[in-house]
Amino acid sequence: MTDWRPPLVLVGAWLGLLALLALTVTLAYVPLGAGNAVVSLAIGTIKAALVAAIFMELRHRGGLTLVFAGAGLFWLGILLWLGSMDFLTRT
Amino acid sequence: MWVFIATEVLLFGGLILAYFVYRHAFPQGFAEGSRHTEIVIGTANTAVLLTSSFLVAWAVEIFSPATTRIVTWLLVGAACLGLVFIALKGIEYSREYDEHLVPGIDFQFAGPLANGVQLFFIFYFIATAIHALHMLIGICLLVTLATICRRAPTTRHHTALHSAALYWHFVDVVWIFLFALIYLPGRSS
Amino acid sequence: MSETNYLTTDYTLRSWFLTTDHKRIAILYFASLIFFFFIGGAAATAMRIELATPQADLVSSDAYNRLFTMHGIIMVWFFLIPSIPNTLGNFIVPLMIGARDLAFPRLNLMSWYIFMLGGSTTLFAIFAGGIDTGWTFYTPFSTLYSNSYVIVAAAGVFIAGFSSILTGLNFIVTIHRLRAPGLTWYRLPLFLWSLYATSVILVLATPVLAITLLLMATERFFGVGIFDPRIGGDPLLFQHLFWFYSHPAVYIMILPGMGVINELVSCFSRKQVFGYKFVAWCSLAIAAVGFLVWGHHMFVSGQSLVASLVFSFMSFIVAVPSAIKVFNWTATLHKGSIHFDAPMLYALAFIGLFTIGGLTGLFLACLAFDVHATDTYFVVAHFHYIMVGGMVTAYFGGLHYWWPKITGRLYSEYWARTAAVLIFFGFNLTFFPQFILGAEGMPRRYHVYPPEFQVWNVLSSGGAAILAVAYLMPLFYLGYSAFFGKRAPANPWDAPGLEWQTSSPPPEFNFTTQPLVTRAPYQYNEAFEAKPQNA
Amino acid sequence: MWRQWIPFWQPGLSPHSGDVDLLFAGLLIASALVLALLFFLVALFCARYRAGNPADRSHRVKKSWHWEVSWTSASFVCFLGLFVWGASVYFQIYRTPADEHDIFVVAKQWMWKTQHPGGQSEIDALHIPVGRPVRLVMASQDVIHSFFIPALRLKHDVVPGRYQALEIEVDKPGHYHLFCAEYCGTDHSRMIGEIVAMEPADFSRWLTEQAPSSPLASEGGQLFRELGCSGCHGGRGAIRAPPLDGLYGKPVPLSDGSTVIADDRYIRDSILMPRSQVVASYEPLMPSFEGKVSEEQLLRLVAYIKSLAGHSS
Repeated sequence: MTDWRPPLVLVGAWLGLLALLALTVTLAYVPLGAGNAVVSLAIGTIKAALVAAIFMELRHRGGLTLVFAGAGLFWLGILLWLGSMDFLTRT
Repeated sequence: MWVFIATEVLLFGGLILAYFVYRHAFPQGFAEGSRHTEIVIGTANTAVLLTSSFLVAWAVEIFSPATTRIVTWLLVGAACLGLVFIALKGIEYSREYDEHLVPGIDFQFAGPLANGVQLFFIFYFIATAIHALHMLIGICLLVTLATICRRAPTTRHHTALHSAALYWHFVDVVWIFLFALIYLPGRSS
Repeated sequence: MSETNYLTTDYTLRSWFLTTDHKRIAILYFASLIFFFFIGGAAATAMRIELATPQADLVSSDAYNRLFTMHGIIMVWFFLIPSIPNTLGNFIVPLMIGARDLAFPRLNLMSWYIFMLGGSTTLFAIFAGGIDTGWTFYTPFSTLYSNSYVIVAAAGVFIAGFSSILTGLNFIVTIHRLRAPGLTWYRLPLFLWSLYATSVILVLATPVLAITLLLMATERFFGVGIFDPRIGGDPLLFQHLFWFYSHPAVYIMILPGMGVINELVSCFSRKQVFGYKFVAWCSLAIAAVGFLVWGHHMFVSGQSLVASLVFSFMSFIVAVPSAIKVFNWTATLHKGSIHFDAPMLYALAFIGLFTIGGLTGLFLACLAFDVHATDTYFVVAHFHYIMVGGMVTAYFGGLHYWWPKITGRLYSEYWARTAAVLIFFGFNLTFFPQFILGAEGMPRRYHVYPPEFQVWNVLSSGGAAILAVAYLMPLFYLGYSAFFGKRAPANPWDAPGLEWQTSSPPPEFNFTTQPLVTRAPYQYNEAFEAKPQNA
Repeated sequence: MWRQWIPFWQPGLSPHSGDVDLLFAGLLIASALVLALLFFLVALFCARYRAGNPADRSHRVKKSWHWEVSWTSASFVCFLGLFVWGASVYFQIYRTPADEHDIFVVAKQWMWKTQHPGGQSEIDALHIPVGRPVRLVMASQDVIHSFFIPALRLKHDVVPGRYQALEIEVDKPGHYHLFCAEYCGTDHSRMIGEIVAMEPADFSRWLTEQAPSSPLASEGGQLFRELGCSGCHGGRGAIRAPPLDGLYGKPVPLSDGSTVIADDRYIRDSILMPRSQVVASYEPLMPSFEGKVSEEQLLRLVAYIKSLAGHSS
């Protein structure tokens, strides 16, 4: 009866996510100036990538799924980039 | 399903743009606002969601007619964790209400940073409320699937389970970012 | 005509309102859209009558503001956006790819109900007291100063947005999954490419509108200032979010129109579309680049000069694929064998009007001129040339082209041609003077105006009268033909598309045998001669 | 009579509007050429290749890519040229140098209130001298409005919550339309006014003929004392606040290490949101005056602080 046990990679991802969570909370209390925001978002991105790749099985998916997942992110990028461009370059 | 998720990404994208714009305009106000959130509950909730996601991924992985019982329990477990999340969220909201931090209903915040803090809390409430709504939908989906799986699992259900799982993970991913944006800024100063 | 088709399988009301047949759902949409079109049109008529004189004589300022808001909201969200995709697209897509139905038939029906729910909510807002914010809902006017049913109207649009998203989703999955054997991507008719591009925009842009309206309604309802300058909010952020949706929405409206024109030009020239692959990829290019240009609505709003520069540049870029399409249609005519049936007249009108609309778009993309022309009648004329001259003309063209397939009847060619010509002249008379008004500086959304603008306004109102009559004509002759017209053969235009391979009207599940595709699209037989049509 | 209906027959009346007119003419010519070519081709093809006409239809163009590439690149190059042209004029239009004759404009539903430095105020009208650039500082009290003078080909939105500077200059005396171009509610279409351009001599006469209200700056000075600003900024109180003499137009070091130029916007922001930009080596103690002063009072305060620019501290 081994077929109901979770695959190791899932357990690994789960533990990894919890570890990253602990890490990001700890780092938030370390004064890094502007670095704090960068660190917390970077860790957030890593966590999201882990969830997407392993829990959401994106790593096993074909090109088409990747294109659509990528499209969502790409357009999010456009929205954020062009949207914030105005506010960052106001005089 | 991924197309649908792309839609959802942009739904939250609009909010996140608003967040960045105002954080850029009111860096201190946002840091101050963030310091008034309940990081303990936030962190606990993140852990709860991650675990719940893990259970769902597990259920998807081992889905087969032989494992219906365990799959059902995993889904029920995940849904329960979802409820825990909502409950904790409720406690958090009520505490913020006690502290007069709910814009539009009861917001009192003295001090020079009041504007930034108010904008922060507007963002906080809208984002978390929309997220909680997604959670509720997700919980319903999981419970429905758990009931179906218990009765007669077929391959069609596997697809359905797969889609529901994707949705659940996506809600998790959104939370990961909201957590970083809401609870973490301003902790170090 | 003994075999049953989708119209004759069942006559009960229930069989219509609970149908999952894409063809019947298309008819449901069609009926609702006619309704919305004439409501929006009535508002436009009232406005044009009012504007015939510089003073306020017909309606009060408040009523006028409610009229143009109602015109905008109804026409944009409840006519233009769903027009071609949800009626012609819904009907034709499965036929064109040789499928029994869309990928999610029940979702399709649900979209219609959601759409109607959104529509009724908005209509309620309009008839309960109206909305006076303009269709753009600009803050802080909409959130803090307007005393009208803003939240209800926004809710209606919000709900209709879900319908758009679901329809887009349905089309994307259908085009990916349900193509007939042998129907590769480069064998797809160009209408499908453009609908695919449209669906991508629908899916990716609409959620941003949803969240924007939600933020706006929250601010209005709770009185919290998300965009309120008094607590440091920025009204321009609303504009950014709003136009992130609403500019791509323009391409949602025009891309399907371009798709229809490909079919028409090709069919009535008996020739392949020139540069098929270029045209196909241009649709996707427009969809993609269309997302990068929204800031050109804000050149005078006080956004940063750098942002204006980038958005202006992108706006010129997005004009390139549109220009390519126009050139390709013209080149398709070259050495064709051109038939001037009613759909072709609409297509030619489209090419002319769309080109004028597109060229004046360049005027507005040009930063320095936009400073003068934005928010004047120049803009009004420009987007009506695209939306009405382009999109509505294409819609009428497509409707005439597929009418025999949809109803199984032939319409009166004589009346159809008359209407097409009348629409063309009425349209130009209505909107061309508005370019001049705008260039002279008459601002839009003006209820009363200085007397020196009157001449052009009178011309425009006169044209609108012609246009109104011309738009009513199809209602009669098409309506007549649907019941008393001559029976249409399966393929009245002698066209090679899959939708013409089945009977007119098609049977309930479209094809009796699974079609197999072995050729590129648009392989016309040149020897086609105009069929006798004197119904 | 007929001539006045021809669009742009009367040229724009400011130095920049000439450039805009030229640009418009350029655009018109380019579009007319494209349109003529296109209509000619469509008409030609329609006539020659109409069904049944025995024209030569052999040797159809099959290979399309070099046609595609050539018209793609041709339109791209044209567009690029238009873009550069339009952008360069745009930057000139919105160039707003400081140190000019400042006039304050307050937009509200549904009127334009303008105020000259000498205190002369007008409603729905603005008198300016010809041949001299005038800098407008515009603010809105409620919703977004847009300041539009068609004769100058000039327009800018007035967004509440911030100042918008705009430079105008008229070459010829006369009366010109002023419109609100951004929809602002019920009487949007009646929010119109008149720009009266006068010879400088007439203008100074007009200024003196106006009701002798006190100059903006002195009213601002009075407000400055009434609101208690002088308590801290006057230099004599117990609380230390940055002195304002000679401040205007100078760079100010901030506590976060950056510097800003003390312009209208900075002064306004400092009154409304004092702690967002704190001057280096001062405590963030000043309370916000958000909601306590109206736009018109603010303008007076700004004018007062500007008037201190000449004093050296």
